[in-house]
Amino acid sequence: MLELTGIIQWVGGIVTSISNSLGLPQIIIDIILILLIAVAIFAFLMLMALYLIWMERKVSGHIQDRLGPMMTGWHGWAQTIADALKLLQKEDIIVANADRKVHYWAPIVVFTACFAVYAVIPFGKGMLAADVNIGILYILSITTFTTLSLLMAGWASNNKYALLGGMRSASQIISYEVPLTLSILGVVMMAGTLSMGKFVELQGPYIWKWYVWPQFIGFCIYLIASTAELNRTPFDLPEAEQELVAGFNIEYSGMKFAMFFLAEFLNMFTVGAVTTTLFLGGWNPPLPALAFIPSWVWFLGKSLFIVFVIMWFKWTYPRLRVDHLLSFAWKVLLPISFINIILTAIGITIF
Amino acid sequence: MNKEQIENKITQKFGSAIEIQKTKNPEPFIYVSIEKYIEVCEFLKTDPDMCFEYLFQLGGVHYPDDRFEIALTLSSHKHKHELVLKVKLPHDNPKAPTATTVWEAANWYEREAMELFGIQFEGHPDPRPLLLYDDWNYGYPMRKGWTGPDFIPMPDKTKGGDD
Amino acid sequence: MGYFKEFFSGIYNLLLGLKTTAKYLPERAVTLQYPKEKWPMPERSRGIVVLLSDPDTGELNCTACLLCQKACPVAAITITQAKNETTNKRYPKTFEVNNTICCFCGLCEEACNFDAIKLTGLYEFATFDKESLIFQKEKLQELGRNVKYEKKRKSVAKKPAAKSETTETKPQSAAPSDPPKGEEA
Amino acid sequence: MTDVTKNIQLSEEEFLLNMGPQHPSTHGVLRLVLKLRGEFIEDLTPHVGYLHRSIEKIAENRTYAQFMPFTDRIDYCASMPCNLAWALAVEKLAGIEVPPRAQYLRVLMTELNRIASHLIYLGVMSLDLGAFTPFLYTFREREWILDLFEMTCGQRLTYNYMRIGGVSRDLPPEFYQSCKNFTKVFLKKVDEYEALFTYNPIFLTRTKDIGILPIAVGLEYGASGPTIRGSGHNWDLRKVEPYSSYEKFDFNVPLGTKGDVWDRYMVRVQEMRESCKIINQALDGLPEGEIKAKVPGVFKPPAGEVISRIEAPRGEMGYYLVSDGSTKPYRVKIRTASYGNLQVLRYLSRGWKIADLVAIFGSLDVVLPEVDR
Repeated sequence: MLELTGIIQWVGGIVTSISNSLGLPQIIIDIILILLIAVAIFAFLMLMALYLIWMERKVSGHIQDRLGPMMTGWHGWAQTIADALKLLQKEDIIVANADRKVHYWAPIVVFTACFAVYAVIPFGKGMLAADVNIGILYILSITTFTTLSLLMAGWASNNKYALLGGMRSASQIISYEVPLTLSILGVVMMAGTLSMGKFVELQGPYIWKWYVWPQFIGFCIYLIASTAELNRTPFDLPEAEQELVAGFNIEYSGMKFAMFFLAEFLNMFTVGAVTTTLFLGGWNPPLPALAFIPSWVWFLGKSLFIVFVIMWFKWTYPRLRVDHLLSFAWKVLLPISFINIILTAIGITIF
Repeated sequence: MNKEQIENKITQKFGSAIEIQKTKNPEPFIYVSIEKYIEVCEFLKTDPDMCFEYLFQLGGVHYPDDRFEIALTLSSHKHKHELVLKVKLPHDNPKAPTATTVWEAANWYEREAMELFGIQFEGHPDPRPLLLYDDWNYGYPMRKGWTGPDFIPMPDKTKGGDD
Repeated sequence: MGYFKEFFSGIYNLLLGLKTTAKYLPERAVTLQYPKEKWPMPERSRGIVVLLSDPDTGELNCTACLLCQKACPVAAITITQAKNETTNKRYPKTFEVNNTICCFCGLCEEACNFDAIKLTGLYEFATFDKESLIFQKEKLQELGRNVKYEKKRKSVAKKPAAKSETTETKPQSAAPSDPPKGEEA
Repeated sequence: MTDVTKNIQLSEEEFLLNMGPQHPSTHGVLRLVLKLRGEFIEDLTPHVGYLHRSIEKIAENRTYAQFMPFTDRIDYCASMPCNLAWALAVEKLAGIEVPPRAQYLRVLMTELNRIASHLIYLGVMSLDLGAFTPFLYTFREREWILDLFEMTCGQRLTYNYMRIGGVSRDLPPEFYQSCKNFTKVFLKKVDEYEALFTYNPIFLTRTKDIGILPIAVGLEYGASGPTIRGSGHNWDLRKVEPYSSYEKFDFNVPLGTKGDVWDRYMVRVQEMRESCKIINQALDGLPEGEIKAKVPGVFKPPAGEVISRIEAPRGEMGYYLVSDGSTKPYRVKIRTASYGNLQVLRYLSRGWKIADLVAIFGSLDVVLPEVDR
């Protein structure tokens, strides 16, 4: 009853009937529907990002024996909104001799990329914007845009710290892309599909059908590699506050900085969502008996748990050094993910 | 080695260049003439009985009648003894050879003495000012009687305004 | 073999770190929500300087002996002496504490032999202009009106310099009109 | 197809990076001009003096007692040792005998402050390496120490506790129990810090074999304290020339073996445990009696020159004091530990990466006001 599928179909039906009565051609109706979905997802994501920032503050605060924001509303729930309002009012500063166009486009690229990923994420039962049959490939290729935008930001800022940060991010993300993809390969081999919707269907309805059990190594590698992709501690070298001050986004202020910031948190949620879809059964409840809780609640819960784990990493570990980071990717994660693939292949052949 | 032994040994070696300052405090205070300064320093550092490998501090002092001295506190971690070595500098133009050739640690101490007291250390590898800001041109602040634009002397508060 | 040992000890220690931080996650915070909650300042806390008054008569204990003014390392105290013609007692005509330069070292309190000046645990005196941080006699007296204090032992001749600041000083009936003793003029 | 790369001259050039004066990991205001090749440091020039307050000049215009609050400001992370060194210098000059209770109180306070200072080191070091949480854990315990200080002398940072001839105040009655509790709880907390750090593989890769300081080089540059003890040089003034009745206490001097960042970290962690031991001994063996020797109100020490040296948390600190027999010191030269330790930085960091520079600089535990004074 709390499933949102009905509402979505109902809204879709209303739009279609109104458009039909107006005599609009089918293509316009489709565009309107797609726009509606996009706006809905966008609104959800903005809320999610604001909530995630608040969550990060709370998690870090409680881990560190303090409370985090407490002044704005109940336990400071409106703190991020206040911050966003502050950032909106700030002057947009572009340093002298910066590459103005690239400087301008960098936050837009990263924001667009992290938003575009959500087209193929199944939020719940019947809540998948586009069930393309190469969903996971789409996600992998779109998320790589982050590298581009960080490099753009680092290069265009005309700042040595930013340049070092951008260069670091390029080498880091490209290196970690390899074990990340290979770790997903195990799941793809087991499922025999690339579609995000299929992954979820195949993992239902029991908890032991989740891919996290046979693919535990892959799950760990995916979590580590995606933490590196997210530029979060212990892999936050492009930002590396103590070395590069703020790395690639050092010269960004106001709303552009906010876009980087929001994109970081949205990417974190993306990782949570993809991990949930690939390894934790998507929107499936662990047991069919628990299906009275709506599917999107399961999805959000699992995703937020993964996000929490990533935050937990951040507030526990120190940061790696850049050469250790790369050697960890190539010397530890890559061999293990190959072993994982081989084991998966053997497993598939035997069973 | 105790105080007397150190004093005797240095006096034997350098004779007239050394002048022992008699104080009641346990450290040996030794004056060395400026000509023999670096030679004595090298001896103090390398001699196996002295072995003053650690420069604790080096600082200038502006005595009355515009007399400048530098005081080096040395300590030997091997023999666990210490020594205060003092050099009287020429009156009109305080100048001394650099001790950085003996102890690297003297580098910053000498730079500090250079800018705060106006003592020149000849042959210093890096004679830039250390502590004061770049366009400081108000003289040498640690000299006695110095006043500068920001210098506020301690007001005399021993008397209250009487009614 | 060393490689695997290192690998697993690494994983163990990483998990140990996670356990440590997770332990504190549900624990109560140690911080205070400052404007709402406030830390009780200890008895000896050295905050703003106040002038103490005699609880019976309501007059200042200060006899304008200038000891605090002399002891102050930053010259934040300025006193003008005056003499009461009828009782032949000295009193401070003006008493100014410049809180912009006060370093809250407490030397004035130690120098005082008459329980006249005290550093209190008050600390919320932020303002927008420096002028209002220069406290005059009336303000200092007002601030010190309700401050409790232990009377110092007045037998200065017995212990010239040692400030016998034992915690359980017996309350002695020391009249503020006692003539100043042991004061270096 | 022609080879396009042939026509492009690939050239490397060093690039200068200005690190500081406002930079998160320069611990205050230090400016480092780095000459980089890629991320490797070819050369480094430290610029100090942004916090120069001319304390030495101020000393010449204050009486001996009045200068005590200023010594607090030399090293704000460890003010008690600065106080103590000044008191020792003046007492040595004037030949004042300090009562045993005061000596014990001085040891107690100095060791508490050593723990507080090492906690700052540990927290800031973790922050430099990118871990934020241990910083707040260490500051949580440091708050407890500061509460103890506030209980005793009324301030949390600028204690002004020592006096010429003793200390300013005796312990409050509730101090004993609170301090005992602290030492008991604190040892467990040190284990917790170690769980977060000591064998954490990320921490190990960041600190092991980084910034190795040979003993001879350290002595040459004037490094002292845990910086040189990390290299295995057994030199602790508390043992070598005990002051303030340190000879009555039983403690070990932790030593490193290699002299890398990890060794310096380990020395400090163990020093905190040793300090706990000293604090317990001082609390239990606290003698009764006066807390301050008799010092005349107008204090005029005889003319002369003295050196006082103590083992501050960061290393050897001391005053070279010249007196002309008046109420004010004639010349005070303040020797601080960070001054020597910072000079080593150039030697240590050449050839390492920026990330290592941050770790090395953190491990030296330099406090900038101490350098600039």
